[in-house]
Amino acid sequence: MTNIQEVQREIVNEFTLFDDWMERYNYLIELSKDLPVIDAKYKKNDYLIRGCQSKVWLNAEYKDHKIILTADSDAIITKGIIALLIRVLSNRTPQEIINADLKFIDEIGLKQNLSPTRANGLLSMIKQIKLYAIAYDAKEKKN
Amino acid sequence: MTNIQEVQREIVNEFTLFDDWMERYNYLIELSKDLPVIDAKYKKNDYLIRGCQSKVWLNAEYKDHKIILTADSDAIITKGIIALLIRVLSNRTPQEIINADLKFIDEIGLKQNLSPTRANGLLSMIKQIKLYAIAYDAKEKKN
Amino acid sequence: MSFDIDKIRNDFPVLGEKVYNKQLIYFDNGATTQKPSPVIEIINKYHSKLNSSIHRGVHFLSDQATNDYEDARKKVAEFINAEKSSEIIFTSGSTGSINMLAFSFGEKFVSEGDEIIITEMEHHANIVPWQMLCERKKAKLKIIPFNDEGILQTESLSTLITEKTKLVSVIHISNTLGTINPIKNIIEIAHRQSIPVMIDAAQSIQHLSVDVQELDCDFLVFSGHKAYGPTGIGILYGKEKWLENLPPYQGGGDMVDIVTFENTTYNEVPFKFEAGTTNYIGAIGMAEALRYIESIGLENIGKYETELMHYATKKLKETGIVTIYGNAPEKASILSFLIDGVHMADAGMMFDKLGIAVRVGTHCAQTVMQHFNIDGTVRASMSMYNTKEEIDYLCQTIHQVKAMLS
Amino acid sequence: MSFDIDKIRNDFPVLGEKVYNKQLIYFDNGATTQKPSPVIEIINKYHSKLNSSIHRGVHFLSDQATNDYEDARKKVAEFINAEKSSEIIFTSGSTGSINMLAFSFGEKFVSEGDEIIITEMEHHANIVPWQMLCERKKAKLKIIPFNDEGILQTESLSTLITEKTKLVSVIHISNTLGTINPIKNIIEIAHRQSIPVMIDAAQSIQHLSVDVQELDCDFLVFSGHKAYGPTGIGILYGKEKWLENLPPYQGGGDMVDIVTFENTTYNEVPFKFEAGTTNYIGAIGMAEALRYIESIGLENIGKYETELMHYATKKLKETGIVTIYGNAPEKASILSFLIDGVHMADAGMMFDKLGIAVRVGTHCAQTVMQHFNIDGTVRASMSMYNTKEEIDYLCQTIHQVKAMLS
Ligand SMILES: Cc1ncc(COP(=O)(O)O)c(C=O)c1O
Ligand SMILES: Cc1ncc(COP(=O)(O)O)c(C=O)c1O
Repeated sequence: MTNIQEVQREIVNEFTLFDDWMERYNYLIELSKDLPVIDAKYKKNDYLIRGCQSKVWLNAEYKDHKIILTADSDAIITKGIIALLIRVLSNRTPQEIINADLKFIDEIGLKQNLSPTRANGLLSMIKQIKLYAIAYDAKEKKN
Repeated sequence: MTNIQEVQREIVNEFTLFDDWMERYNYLIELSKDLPVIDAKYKKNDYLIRGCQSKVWLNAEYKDHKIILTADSDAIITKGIIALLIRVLSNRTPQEIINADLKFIDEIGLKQNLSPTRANGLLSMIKQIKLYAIAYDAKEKKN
Repeated sequence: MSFDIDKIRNDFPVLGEKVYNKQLIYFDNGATTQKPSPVIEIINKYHSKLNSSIHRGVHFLSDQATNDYEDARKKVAEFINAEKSSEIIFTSGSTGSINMLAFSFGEKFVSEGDEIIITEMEHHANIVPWQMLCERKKAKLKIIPFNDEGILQTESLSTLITEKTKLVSVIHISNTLGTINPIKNIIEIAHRQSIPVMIDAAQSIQHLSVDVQELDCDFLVFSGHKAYGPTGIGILYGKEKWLENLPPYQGGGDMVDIVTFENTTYNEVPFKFEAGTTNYIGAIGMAEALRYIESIGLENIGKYETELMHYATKKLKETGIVTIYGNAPEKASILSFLIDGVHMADAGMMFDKLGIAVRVGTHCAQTVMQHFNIDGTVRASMSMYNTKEEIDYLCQTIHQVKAMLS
Repeated sequence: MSFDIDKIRNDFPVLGEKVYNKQLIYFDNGATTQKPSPVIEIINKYHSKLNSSIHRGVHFLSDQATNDYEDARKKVAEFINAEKSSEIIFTSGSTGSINMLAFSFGEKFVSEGDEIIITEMEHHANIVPWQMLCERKKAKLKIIPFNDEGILQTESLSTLITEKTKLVSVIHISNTLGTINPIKNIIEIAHRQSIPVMIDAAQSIQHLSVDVQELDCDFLVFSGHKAYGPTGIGILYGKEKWLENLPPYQGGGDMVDIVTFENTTYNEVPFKFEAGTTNYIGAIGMAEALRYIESIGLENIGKYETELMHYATKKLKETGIVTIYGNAPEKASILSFLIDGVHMADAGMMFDKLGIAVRVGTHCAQTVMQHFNIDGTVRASMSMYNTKEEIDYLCQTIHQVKAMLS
């Protein structure tokens, strides 16, 4: 499996194909459709990452020393971005996630979506994923 | 006796002789020395017009339908300006004072001293003189 | 006077900017308006030639700044037809004004069991300060509801008022629904029971003529930055008889008379309420903005903005895929809507990239959203410098957004 | 780094102005400082190209303004070496900051019989808010005295502190006496009894390096406009552990999480303390001013200003007709004095007409005047752009004033 760096490079390459924002969004919309549906039981407030404008539900499971992420959002473009995040971060070890530098977000022009303005939960989502990773990492070391 | 307008014109004429501010101040300092000394019994807090930077004491008496003003200040230039005010406003009827438009202050460049910045009591002093005039006028009409 | 839209647009340099290579369309005027050149220039001039602290100085610059600051106060008084300029208090903004009033009025007049009445369509700025006061004083907040059209149910006010009611505080124009509330009527009803009324004019001062004496409101607040002026400055108007009786809000320089450790006495109104170095450059900039409004004519502005609103409403409806929230007959140029089946956040992101600045979310009016049981809306709020062409482009874009997102 | 006074003076356009046909000499920096070109320009740029309300927008301009605003917060944090930028709250000024703290801290931690300790040399901004709090809560204000040299009697602090003491609030540099107080020592003494300390850094932030972590102060305040930045903006720094525990001060937009009429929850720190549309342009301008200070170097500035102070002190003494108030060995470039036998108001008026802007009066520190039993002083407060030549001219003028007035 390709590592986090490589996947990010892949994504950046994919996005260089697009000439304008509408194409990029179209692609994100496509990606949103492929996002594996999160188990209904996780679409509850406990799993909700609060954001002002769109809701994001996130679940993390730990299997074979790897973190498996599933998520959903009520907004489609947000969901597309989530799909990218999951492609990069899911099925990784806690250490990989902790150390991940998510440059691709900036490089494909989505940095804005992580600014404090965009209260759409993405920034909180990344924070939450990193927190999961730290927690599983600590657990691992204890065992 | 010359009326309020005429006295103001006189003062303005006197001030046109001066080339610079130091000369004007010198003249005000001279005037301050001529200000008839206010009776010591009026140099008390009751007669004090509060200002931030200099103190002004003011007394008004009513004689022969005219208001006689006496005043003092602990600051010399302020005292000089007071001398001008008294020259214009003392020994006038309440009505004259009420209607007085003290243009000379602006015309000789002392308007600043009446701005809310100059918390030296001059603005309050004029207000107080007008209040005296209104009060004596009302009393007059009642009698 | 004719309304020369090209000239007006030219007065606002930011309108010439591009974003993402698209001509900027600024429809976020409810949040903050852009600044015309005279306002930009006077601030510039102040910073470059005149800056000096006010009131306490005895030097030229300080005199000048003080005079200009006090002239600004007079300009504001004139603009809302206050009886005296001392009834105008400069604050940090509408929020600062309402908090000042809630504290000062609350300290003096509100105790356990008392009631404050607001409406269901308030901006948070006119909810939370009263909630905080009510919590501190164990008082109660009561609500005038609105109906699904966005019309305030004014008739309920007389039944809400009890002998415990201490103040009624009402938004003049809803920043979310656009509704222009019948404040004159509300003030009359409250005054019949001798209850004072505060008007939140943050969205109305730049749109229609507000005459505090004719309205007979007791307090009125608005912000500089929503009326083409700078940020960090706002107004609390209060009738003299109230201001004389309210305790100060903040303590500090300029608001005092004599300070000793044993006892401090306060300066007169309005200075009693202006502690510390005020934002005098903001105040001067704000007055310049009001002058700019006058130079165009508030009546012309209101007429033009209403025309834009009607046009936009018609056009939005014609798309056939938009739901508008707030359909009161008396409405300002604020349009809240959702594209059917499209999440507001998605719509907002697309509008942005197409050069259109709209606001998306609850617009600091969560109780309005709760009324309609929605998470938020897209809001296009239009100003004197917006055009029908811009509205046309917005409507085109709505179709594009819809096509992509569903 | 060399200190290029000509270049610095060139950066401040106002310094080239004339008043009454005389070259302006600006010695009123304790009241407010002048603005360098980068500050003027960024404000101009914001008004002309970028202006947009922050935090809630989803469009380009709003993103940009939000980022710049949050960067400004980071810059301020860096400047005072705060651990986290969330410990920086933007307020309307020092006065706003102290009032915020007095209210929020007071609501939570002060009750009947409790004590707050300040000093005899505070600015009114650090007296009146505590007096108002004490009155509301029936608490008590206690005073650390200073001696006739203007030196704080720090040794009295340990005896003033009791188990009822809730907070110590101290001016770092006296705006009247110029005294630099030993705040590190004060903080240590208070902390030994676990009492938090607030530092009023309004006069120090632009003069010497302030490191909140090294000082270990709990709160610190200062104003933008006294540190070469715009009016209407200031800072309240608070340690995270405190800010997390204090209730909000003002209610409104942005400071909330969920608003319902039944219950409102608040946003996280620092937003909890920033209600409404903040003065984001002010904040951005302030950060630019701090950057300007850094570009000159705070150490260079401090050294130069201290040199000016020593020079001015020597020269004033040499006139033989001046009494200086405030003769502490640790002193900033603030000089309060009286010309023997000359009323300060007369002196102020003459200085003004000779082009010199000084302040005359109590400098919002009436308790200092009460200490010396005087009505006020003439204050010349010097900044990095002042020169020895200006001081020479001031001293010449003093002789002239004396000659005319006595
Ligand atoms: C109706 C209304 N009231 C109050 C406010 C608060 O104004 P500010 O954020 O300028 O304090 C706003 C603006 O958001 C508003 O629209
Ligand atoms: C020491 C000190 N504290 C507080 C203040 C108040 O600052 P501001 O007026 O900017 O709120 C000042 C300025 O006058 C000051 O010198």
